[in-house]
Amino acid sequence: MSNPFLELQNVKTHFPIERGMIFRKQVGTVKAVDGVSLSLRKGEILGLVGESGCGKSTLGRTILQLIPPTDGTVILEGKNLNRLKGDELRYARADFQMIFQDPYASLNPRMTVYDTLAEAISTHKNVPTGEMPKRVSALLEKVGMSPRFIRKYPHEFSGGQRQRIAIARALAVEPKLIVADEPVSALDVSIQAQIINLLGKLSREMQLTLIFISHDLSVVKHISDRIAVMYLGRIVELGPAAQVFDRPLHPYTKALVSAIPTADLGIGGKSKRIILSGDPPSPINPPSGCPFHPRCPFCDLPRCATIVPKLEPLDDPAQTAACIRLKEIH
Amino acid sequence: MFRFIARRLLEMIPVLFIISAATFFMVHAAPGGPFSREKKVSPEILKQLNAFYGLDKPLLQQYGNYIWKAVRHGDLGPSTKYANWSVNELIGASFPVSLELGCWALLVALILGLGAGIVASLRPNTASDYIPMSLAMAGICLPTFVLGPLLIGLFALGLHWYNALGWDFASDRVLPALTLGIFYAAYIARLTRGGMLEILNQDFIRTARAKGASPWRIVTKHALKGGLLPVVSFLGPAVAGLLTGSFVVETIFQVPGLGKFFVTSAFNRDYTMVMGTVIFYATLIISLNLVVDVVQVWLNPKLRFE
Amino acid sequence: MPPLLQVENLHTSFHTRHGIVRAVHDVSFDLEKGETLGIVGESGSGKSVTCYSIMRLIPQPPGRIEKGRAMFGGVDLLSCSEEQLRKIRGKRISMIFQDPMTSLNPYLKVEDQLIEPLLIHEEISHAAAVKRGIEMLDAVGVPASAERIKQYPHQFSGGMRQRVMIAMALITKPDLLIADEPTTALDVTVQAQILDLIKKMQKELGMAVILISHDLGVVSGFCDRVNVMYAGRVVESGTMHDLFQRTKHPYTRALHKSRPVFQPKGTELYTIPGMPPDVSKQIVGCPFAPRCEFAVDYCTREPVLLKEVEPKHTTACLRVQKEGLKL
Amino acid sequence: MAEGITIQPESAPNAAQDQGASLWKDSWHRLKKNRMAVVGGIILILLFLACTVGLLLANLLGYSHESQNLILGSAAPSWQHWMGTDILGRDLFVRVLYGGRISLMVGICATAVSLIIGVLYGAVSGFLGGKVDSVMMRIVDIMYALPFTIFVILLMVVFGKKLILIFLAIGAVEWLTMARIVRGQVMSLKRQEFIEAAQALGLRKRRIILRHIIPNILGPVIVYATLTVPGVMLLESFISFLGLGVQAPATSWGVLIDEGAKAMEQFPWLLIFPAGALSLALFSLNFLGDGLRDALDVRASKD
Repeated sequence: MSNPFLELQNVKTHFPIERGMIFRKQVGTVKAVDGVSLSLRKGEILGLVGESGCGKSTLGRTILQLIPPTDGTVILEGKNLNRLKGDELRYARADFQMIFQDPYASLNPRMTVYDTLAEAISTHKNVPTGEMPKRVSALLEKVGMSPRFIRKYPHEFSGGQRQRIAIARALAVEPKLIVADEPVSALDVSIQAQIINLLGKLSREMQLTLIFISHDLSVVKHISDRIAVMYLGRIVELGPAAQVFDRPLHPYTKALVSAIPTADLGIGGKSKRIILSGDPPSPINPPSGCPFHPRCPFCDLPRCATIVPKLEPLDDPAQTAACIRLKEIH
Repeated sequence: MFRFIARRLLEMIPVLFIISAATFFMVHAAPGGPFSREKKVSPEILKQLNAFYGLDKPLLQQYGNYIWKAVRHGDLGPSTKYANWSVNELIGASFPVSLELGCWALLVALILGLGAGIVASLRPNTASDYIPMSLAMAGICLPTFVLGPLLIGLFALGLHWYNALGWDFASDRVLPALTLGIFYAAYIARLTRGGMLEILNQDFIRTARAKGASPWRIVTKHALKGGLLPVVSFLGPAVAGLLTGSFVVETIFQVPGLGKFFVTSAFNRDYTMVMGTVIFYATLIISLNLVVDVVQVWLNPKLRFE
Repeated sequence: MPPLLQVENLHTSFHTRHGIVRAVHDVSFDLEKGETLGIVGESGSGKSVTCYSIMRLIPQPPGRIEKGRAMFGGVDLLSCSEEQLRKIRGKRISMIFQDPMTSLNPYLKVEDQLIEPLLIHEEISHAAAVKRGIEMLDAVGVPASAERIKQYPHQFSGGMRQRVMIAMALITKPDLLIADEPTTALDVTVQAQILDLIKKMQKELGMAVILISHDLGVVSGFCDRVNVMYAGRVVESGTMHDLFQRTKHPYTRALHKSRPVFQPKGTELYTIPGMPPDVSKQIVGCPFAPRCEFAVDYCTREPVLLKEVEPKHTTACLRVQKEGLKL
Repeated sequence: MAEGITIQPESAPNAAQDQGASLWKDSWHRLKKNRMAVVGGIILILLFLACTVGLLLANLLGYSHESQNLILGSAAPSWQHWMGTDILGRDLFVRVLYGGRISLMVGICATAVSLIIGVLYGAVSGFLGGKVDSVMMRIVDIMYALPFTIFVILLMVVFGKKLILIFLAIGAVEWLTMARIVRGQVMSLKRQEFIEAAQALGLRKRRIILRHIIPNILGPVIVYATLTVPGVMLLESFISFLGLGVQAPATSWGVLIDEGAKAMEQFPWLLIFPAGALSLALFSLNFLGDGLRDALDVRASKD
């Protein structure tokens, strides 16, 4: 893996908190993303998991240059995306697209399916007018929808269908990287499975690199090659999906796994449940040292409150976790 | 909270400066002057008049003098139209009348408006909604200069309950207060209904019903605070309008209030009076908006920490 | 002794511009004292409307309870007077809701909302009520309760607000708690806390609980009995064990199978083809038939009724009832 | 959300209806069901026709808003003169039609002026955001603190009583609220995911504004414009009441009402007919505006 497809180097995204009407002064900083390094190979699916406020959506938008990073670099196929400006960046956007959480808000309610998709196609390509309907129909079929819906408006579709249209829009520019921000959490269980299957199939067929963001570990586990767990702007665990799920290393991941409500009657008792106390703290004033230490059942003061842990492997170099007591608790 | 009010009061100063400057230069930019109408004035006297009122000096200096006197002594200068009257005296004599009339009208507006709005919101799309709301619509669509003569025709000339004109007896307050108040009442009724309906559809009203709260308790305890927020923000400019009097109502009922100066001072090019009324009105409306903001923060605890 | 709550033939519909939406269609169930009942279904299955109907909390109009009875302590909740109902709401039956952000009144202090059920239903002084409120906050695990009771809802996190909701619902020690998706809007790690809390409070107060959820997993570790709902009807009802080990309805099976947790990695996730039916149209036969892999021709023709096929285990699947189909 | 509280009947796509119905069509159907709004709309059309075509016909038949008949004086309504005649013996019906034409024109033109200023100002402020936005909104706040009557009167006194000045003066006052509304809408639209999606696609800013923002703020703008027209007409009548409006022999409803109010005791029809006409127009506009608000599902936005 000499040249990764996508590489993040120490990416930080901070938001100033400002007060005052005209003369603003900064009164604080939200450290939404606070030093994330990652590399993905082509065609890989990364699951990005965390609770609300952990910065996973901000990280996704930072990668796609929808929010400028405060620090660090995002390199896609050797190209530093942070350096791109204006039209350069607009043209580069053909390579990376986004799928949003709320299919009810992510489609322009005043545009038909055809208008939405044709606009996306023609943004980066010159397509003869006569050929456009064919292209749009082909896109719809690719996401499993009948082309006869082409003249309909978003409000005439169910949530699952809308999410398919949103996926078709992202595919229209033939991107290499897609960030999907909670693409199934607004959908019913049975529809979730359909969308996950679709995304998995598309990424295999088109060699798409996919970053799948979700708060639900069980959803992510199925589709991802690797899983990254985020807590307060940092990655606390990174590893192959099945391994992270079956043998979590970081205490926070352990809690997440055990918090999945299971209908495990007859399947056999799982390891005992860890129920975390307290709420996720706010990213405005994150705790010192390991950000998880105030809620951690394995916390050892004062060490955990002073040392900022780095991602380290336990035995398998592919699975790493950011916990200074990693060796002690296993 | 204290700092918030203090900051807002400080902000008022530059705003008043901007307003006074804008008005001053706009008034003086217009061709003609306060004495150009009285044709018989000889150039000699005109010159003296201009000198007396300081109108012969450069504009910037005039403005400087004006502001200096206003800030230093609170003196808004002599009226150029009413000889021997200062602007302060004119406002001081007429404002109490407008204030009294405004308060009565406000009372009318609040009682009728809130009552009709709340009643309408309790059973939307039924007769108890349509009837008060149609009346409110009528109140909005009837200009005061139609409503005033109508009320006079009915209650003064027809039934002889009240005097048609004047401001001498307690009973003289009724018709002008109604005329002025009904428009605002209609507006408040519509705002109240809208605000209450929005709140009554919220999840927390369902929670209150699940607790076994009675409809009366739900309205008074759970809905009113939030439902009245739109009314409160409307009341800032509305109260300023009510208290400074209405030209139409004052003319129809012959009430010696402040409202007429808003019209006559501009007609007469009474520079100082124009400035005086503008500054007076602006101060009033800014202060009232501050009061409105304070009340809103009091009603809506979410704002308290921002 | 009669059950605590007995719902019979409940029909609820919404009269909209697009026609009559039959949200709940002929639902019956019993609930014993202290029992825990789960109601599971996807959105639009009528699971919440069932419970809102029992409390008469659906907006009317456009909602309308067309038929049915809900006997509770000798009173039919669906036909009693508003006043009688108000004496039961918040006193003997309490409710908590999905979204703790919007279910608490943002304009009132937590204290005023928390002790309101006491003030409405009991002869109690304000001071005594506040004392009970603080005790209740302690019981549900709100730290620094004496200070926090003076605060406003927006000063609480989502999890803490749901704790306040629970304290408010249980402050009158009701006989029945209806929890409508109490964890859906919360973070994963907080969900577990809240479910544990409800369980703990149930043990302490001995009340019955109806837990509404779209997630079989949430219900599984929690309930004595579960009703699975689809298109406004109960399609299967039984113990958790019955439902998973001896599933008697294809929809339950499909719901269970489509949970990603259970599926081996790398395979396609199991999906139910098609979409739920439009309940504003009359449905003949089994509502699930068009999406069902076991459907045969009579499934779309014959009327469907819930029947007991094993002791205390009922199903609405015609093929299971007639042919003893094994799923 | 608990189902049943928000009811969205799942309308299964019907194979026979592959042609979609836009939100505009939906709104149109909703509007047609609102009886008061439909009645308001029809009355408005009739009034409009009467004041244009009707006036022309009357002129052809020899009735004019100018021709006086001093001997006749103020006569009560009759078959000859449907609304009677004024003190100078002019036919009131024709004068009401003529005044209506001016009043409606002022209403529409002044609203258009306020619309153009308000939409541009609000859209720029909302779209740019940040410091520019807070400065621009402060300016609006300051202008709200000015007693506008003084300025309208000054304008009229200084520059003469021209019709075009009435448009400008009223438009210059009414745009403030429009700017606030548009800004609020743009701000909330900017946060919508479909705008973010358009940015992620790499669309040009101009295209995002034209294709994605403007069509979505059109609803509130239409509603507010409809509700502004009656306000503007009231203002015009107020200005006329001050004697600053259109000048004789031209007339407007405001002028007619002013004249009527003065002669109310002897010749009540002189007040009743023009006041009735104005109130009818205001009623219709308000009902139409309310209906549009419900049909376009525009929430009252306050910020």
